[in-house]
Amino acid sequence: MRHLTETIILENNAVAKNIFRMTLKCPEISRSAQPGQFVNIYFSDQIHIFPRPFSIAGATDEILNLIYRVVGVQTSQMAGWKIGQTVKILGPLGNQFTVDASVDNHVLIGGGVGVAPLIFLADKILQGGIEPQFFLGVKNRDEMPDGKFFRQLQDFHASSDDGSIGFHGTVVDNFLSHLPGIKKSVAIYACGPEKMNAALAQLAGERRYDCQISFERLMACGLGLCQGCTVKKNSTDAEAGYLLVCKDGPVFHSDRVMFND
Amino acid sequence: MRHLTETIILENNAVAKNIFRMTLKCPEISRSAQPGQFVNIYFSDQIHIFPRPFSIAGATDEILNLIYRVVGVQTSQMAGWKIGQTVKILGPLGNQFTVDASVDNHVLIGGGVGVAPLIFLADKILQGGIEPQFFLGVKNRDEMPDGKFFRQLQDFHASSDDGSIGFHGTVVDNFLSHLPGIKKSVAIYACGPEKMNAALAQLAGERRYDCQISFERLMACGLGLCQGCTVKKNSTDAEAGYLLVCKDGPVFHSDRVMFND
Amino acid sequence: MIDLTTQIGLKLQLKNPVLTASGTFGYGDELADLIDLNRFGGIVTKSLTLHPRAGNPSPRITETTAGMINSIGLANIGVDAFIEQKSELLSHLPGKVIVNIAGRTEDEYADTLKKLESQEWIAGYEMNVSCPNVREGGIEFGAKPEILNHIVGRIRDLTNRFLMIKLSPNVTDIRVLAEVCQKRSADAVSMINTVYGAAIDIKTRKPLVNTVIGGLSGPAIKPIAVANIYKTHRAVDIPIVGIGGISCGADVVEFLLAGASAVELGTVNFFNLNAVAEILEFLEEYCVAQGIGVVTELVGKVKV
Amino acid sequence: MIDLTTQIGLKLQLKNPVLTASGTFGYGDELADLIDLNRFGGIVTKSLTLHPRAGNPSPRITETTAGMINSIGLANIGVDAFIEQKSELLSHLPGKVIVNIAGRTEDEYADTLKKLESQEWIAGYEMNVSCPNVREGGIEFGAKPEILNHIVGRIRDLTNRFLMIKLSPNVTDIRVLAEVCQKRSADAVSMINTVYGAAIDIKTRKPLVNTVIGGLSGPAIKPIAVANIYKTHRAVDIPIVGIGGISCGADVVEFLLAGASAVELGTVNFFNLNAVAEILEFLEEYCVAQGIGVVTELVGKVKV
Ligand SMILES: Cc1cc2nc3c(=O)[nH]c(=O)nc-3n(C[C@H](O)[C@H](O)[C@H](O)COP(=O)(O)OP(=O)(O)OC[C@H]3O[C@@H](n4cnc5c(N)ncnc54)[C@H](O)[C@@H]3O)c2cc1C
Ligand SMILES: Cc1cc2nc3c(=O)[nH]c(=O)nc-3n(C[C@H](O)[C@H](O)[C@H](O)COP(=O)(O)OP(=O)(O)OC[C@H]3O[C@@H](n4cnc5c(N)ncnc54)[C@H](O)[C@@H]3O)c2cc1C
Ligand SMILES: Cc1cc2nc3c(=O)[nH]c(=O)nc-3n(C[C@H](O)[C@H](O)[C@H](O)COP(=O)(O)O)c2cc1C
Ligand SMILES: Cc1cc2nc3c(=O)[nH]c(=O)nc-3n(C[C@H](O)[C@H](O)[C@H](O)COP(=O)(O)O)c2cc1C
Ligand code: FES
Ligand code: FES
Repeated sequence: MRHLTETIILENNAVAKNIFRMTLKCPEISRSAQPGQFVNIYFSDQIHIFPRPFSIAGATDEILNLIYRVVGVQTSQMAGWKIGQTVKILGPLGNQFTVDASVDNHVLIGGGVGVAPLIFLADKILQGGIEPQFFLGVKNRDEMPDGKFFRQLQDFHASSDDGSIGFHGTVVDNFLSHLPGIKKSVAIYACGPEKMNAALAQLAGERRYDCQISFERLMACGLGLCQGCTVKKNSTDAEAGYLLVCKDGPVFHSDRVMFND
Repeated sequence: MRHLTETIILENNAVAKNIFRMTLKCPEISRSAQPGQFVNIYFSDQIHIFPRPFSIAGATDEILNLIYRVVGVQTSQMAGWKIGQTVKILGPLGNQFTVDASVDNHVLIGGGVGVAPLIFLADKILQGGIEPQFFLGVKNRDEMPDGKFFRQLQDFHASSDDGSIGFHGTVVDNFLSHLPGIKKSVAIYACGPEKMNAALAQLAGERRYDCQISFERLMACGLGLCQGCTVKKNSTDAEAGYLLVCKDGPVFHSDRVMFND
Repeated sequence: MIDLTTQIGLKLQLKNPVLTASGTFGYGDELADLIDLNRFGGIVTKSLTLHPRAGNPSPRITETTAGMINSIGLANIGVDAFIEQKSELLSHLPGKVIVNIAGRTEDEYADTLKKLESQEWIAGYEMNVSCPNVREGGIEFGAKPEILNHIVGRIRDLTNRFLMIKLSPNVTDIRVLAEVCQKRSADAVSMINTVYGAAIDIKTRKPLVNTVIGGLSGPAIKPIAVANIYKTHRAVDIPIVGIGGISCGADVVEFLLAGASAVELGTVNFFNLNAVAEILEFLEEYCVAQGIGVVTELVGKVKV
Repeated sequence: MIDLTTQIGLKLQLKNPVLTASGTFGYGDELADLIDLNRFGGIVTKSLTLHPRAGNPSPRITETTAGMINSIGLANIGVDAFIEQKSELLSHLPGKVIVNIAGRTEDEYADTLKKLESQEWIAGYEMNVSCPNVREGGIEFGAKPEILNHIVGRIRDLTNRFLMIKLSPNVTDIRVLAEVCQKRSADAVSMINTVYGAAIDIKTRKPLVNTVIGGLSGPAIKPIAVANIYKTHRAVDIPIVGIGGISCGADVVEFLLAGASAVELGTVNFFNLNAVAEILEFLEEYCVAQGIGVVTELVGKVKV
């Protein structure tokens, strides 16, 4: 059940360079939130009119976590929000990652701030008594979130483009380098830049891995009203049509959609 | 000489209900400012794009005073500005009151926040060794600015529409009630609502008083660029044309312009 | 209590003058869990075409100063799927449902309408002859008086229900087109559809919507809507439904004063889901403050 | 150092592509003490008419969301007073001066221009056939191809100087009008003039500009300008000077990419006196970052 509510900020701190975590008190949303879903944040701003979507990075009882990177006007504003301030949010929105417990290896692959929904997903998988494998790639050491987020993970693998932390290379290369050790069935859950997603989708296609990817699109409504947030269906039919990231997604099985459409 | 500068707020306090005084450190402007002139305040706001004009309510060496009423978006913002914050302002703009020392009675008549330029003018007249007569009308006691602004004035007369402070009635009526005691030549300097201005202009016309009135108009530029802030010239010629409040004014002799055009 | 009932021509009575704008509220069923759909005087659906349409490729939307540009390209499920999937919910709304229709050809408009005629719960139609971001159809039907004359005449002959023509502001004189609608016995005109607009990403140098030029909407265009409504209200006798940039109750009053009999909420649905509730409350307060008992008294009452 | 020199057709070379827009910068002399006029590639004057004009009654301006509406009504001192009072300062500017002319009749345009021909320092003319807020003249010359054809032809015959026609967005297809200008050997077109807009005070119910409908300008209309420029750039070969809602350097780049060879700054002059300096700085930085040595390389380079 979706709710539009005024929530209160409990915490809002930098967890890496330009990356913040915001903790909100909002039981209406947190109680039903599932990994992969997102919330809309609304601003009282007539210049930049769209609400901004953020993946749910954690939900425990009354509390909702978001992890966001400061990239533009509204995220810059958010970085300045103080504890106790209210925020208008709507959620949970969108679909969710589905975890098939019969799969042997659950591999979570995040690029940059794409880590957000995967932290939540890792929590859920752990709760189910399964130990996920977690790959996180960042540009450099400065952009690696605080280690506490990954403390409970036994099987955590960092990488950075410049080698300043963890494996030197992309997160996909890091995953590839571990592949020989991974036996039996694999399910991938990914969220990151388009390029990473496309590379994973191709890999998953070749190896017939189940691969779920959380997409980002510019959104005007987040609710299926505007038809603005499309991703093209994977089909040989030129008229195949589109899916909506906000409503049919944000999580799609990689073989159902096109990349770089 | 006009200057566009970043100034620093030294004080910004309520002096009556919804009326604030802001003190700015800005020697470039304060040193050349004359009573009747105004400044533009600029906002970093793409929704409400016009700068806002405010009369100079006092200028002493490095310091500039403004007195403003909170009436809408930008003045509400201003009321929240903190000491030490910078403000982008341009001034001094417009013309000024002219004081003819040979006149016997200098009568300053203000309505509401129209008091602002008159406080500055009273200072100047006092400095010239002349004691002005000051009439100030407000809606009610709550809107009467702090008495300290008028402390040096021997000849100060308050009035209020509801009688809660001073004379019960309009400021024009209050002035009229004092007229019998006023001998010899009179110069009026006024700033207030259109209705007050029109009443004074008529009175001055009938009695042949010299009467200077400071006008308000919605301004887009404050600089004579847009031709938006017109007041109609007083003339029987229908094609008479207009004066610009920002450039030809804001102070006009009451017989040169039309009221309620 | 203020009387908010609004009559649009002879055939459409609304319990209040606030409708949704086509393409900004799905088919009316999208938000049933989030807001009380019954608050609206009526729901106008997304434009429907005879066959489903995939719409335009990405990117379809971009944010602009106080507005947005869209190039959705009339993506919709098609009239058959609409009837099949949406009748159930929509037929049970106490507010009126206006179905917006579009097409590539006159025949397509006609055929779409014929199918809809079977649905008794439909209160009327809004004909979209003003979509700025499709190759064929779209604004070409709404920019030339002769063409508009023909298509409105044809559609008028096919239905006795409320028929409203949605006009584009991207023309030299919208009044000429409104007059055509009146002559052809349309019950009302609605205006404005989006304004031609474009934006370019200076980093990638790519256009920010796929068709380069799309439709500008949102608060930025409100004065354009008011100007078109005012002009048209003085030129025709049929009622006008006002659209464009409305974000609050004061905007709605402004539209009514300019000459709109009712309004549609578009882009505001994206950034304020409470808009309709806030607007109805404002209308009540405004009427009380102004000593007006019936909201329709405001229509066209700008003092010139 | 980036080369900002800009050539507009054969006859006008500017040291940079940033001009002032008519009616938003007085006659060019208003701000000589406040900003360095030499920064501008050129100054475009307020519209001049044969005789002085008082302009429209109050209110003439109002603020709207991210913009403003004006109804100044071409208030100006007339061509004679202009020559008498303004030649001295303007003839000494290193930037080029473009005089904007307007009129009630074709004869008035012609007579105004003839008087200006005596002034050697004038680099060229911008013909305003698109003013939305005067009764006679104004947009009526710029909305119909036949009328535009005639007046541009007539004025073209009277001068060998740079002649640019300023077009209105309030038409069904601006390209048709730009093509007329090209055919009649105008050196360039400039666009857009203001967009029809209106606003009403809901308390007093009075229109917020005297003519009810005035001209909308400012950031709100930027996407409309970009769309018109893009469209026209693909339709004609003569250069386009872009106007409408520019407030910063990124906007100027967007206009160049869309197809403008130069730009004019209008409403921004009211709210940011440093705009030209900031824009020139941004252009330099942008060109350096993009590895471009000559700013004209950007013109029309949107990637479609
Ligand atoms: C389903 C979903 C979940 C998301 N989850 C997260 C998250 O958990 N953490 C996080 O940091 N970010 C997330 N994002 C991206 C986030 O919404 C944008 O970074 C944010 O909207 C930028 O707002 P801004 O005003 O700061 O930037 P703007 O000033 O609007 O833009 C800055 C840049 O960001 C791009 N951008 C703007 N909005 C979006 C968007 N919706 N999607 C992609 N790019 C955009 C713009 O194109 C521009 O290049 C998510 C996006 C989606 C669609
Ligand atoms: C030369 C001059 C000197 C002024 N001096 C002072 C002063 O010393 N102290 C003071 O409090 N105010 C003064 N004003 C008025 C002041 O500029 C406005 O109150 C202010 O601009 C309102 O801004 P806002 O954003 O808060 O209001 P808005 O939200 O813009 O508007 C609120 C209301 O105020 C009216 N308004 C807005 N701008 C103006 C304006 N420029 N002139 C008249 N009415 C306006 C609007 O029509 C509206 O009804 C002066 C105006 C002028 C022209
Ligand atoms: C995303 C989007 C999709 C739209 N789709 C349609 C449509 O399918 N049919 C139609 O007639 N108008 C459509 N419109 C136009 C709106 O109904 C409305 O006329 C316009 O947006 C102006 O109103 P606004 O500023 O309140 O949004 C669409 C507008 C937007 C923003
Ligand atoms: C107050 C004002 C006065 C104007 N006067 C004229 C004019 O006299 N002649 C003219 O051709 N355009 C005039 N314009 C139009 C501008 O030159 C410009 O085309 C328009 O404002 C759009 O640009 P902007 O959004 O940057 O302001 C005027 C605009 C404004 C705001
Ligand atoms: S963001 Fe509007 S439909 Fe997805
Ligand atoms: S405010 Fe622009 S000319 Fe006076």
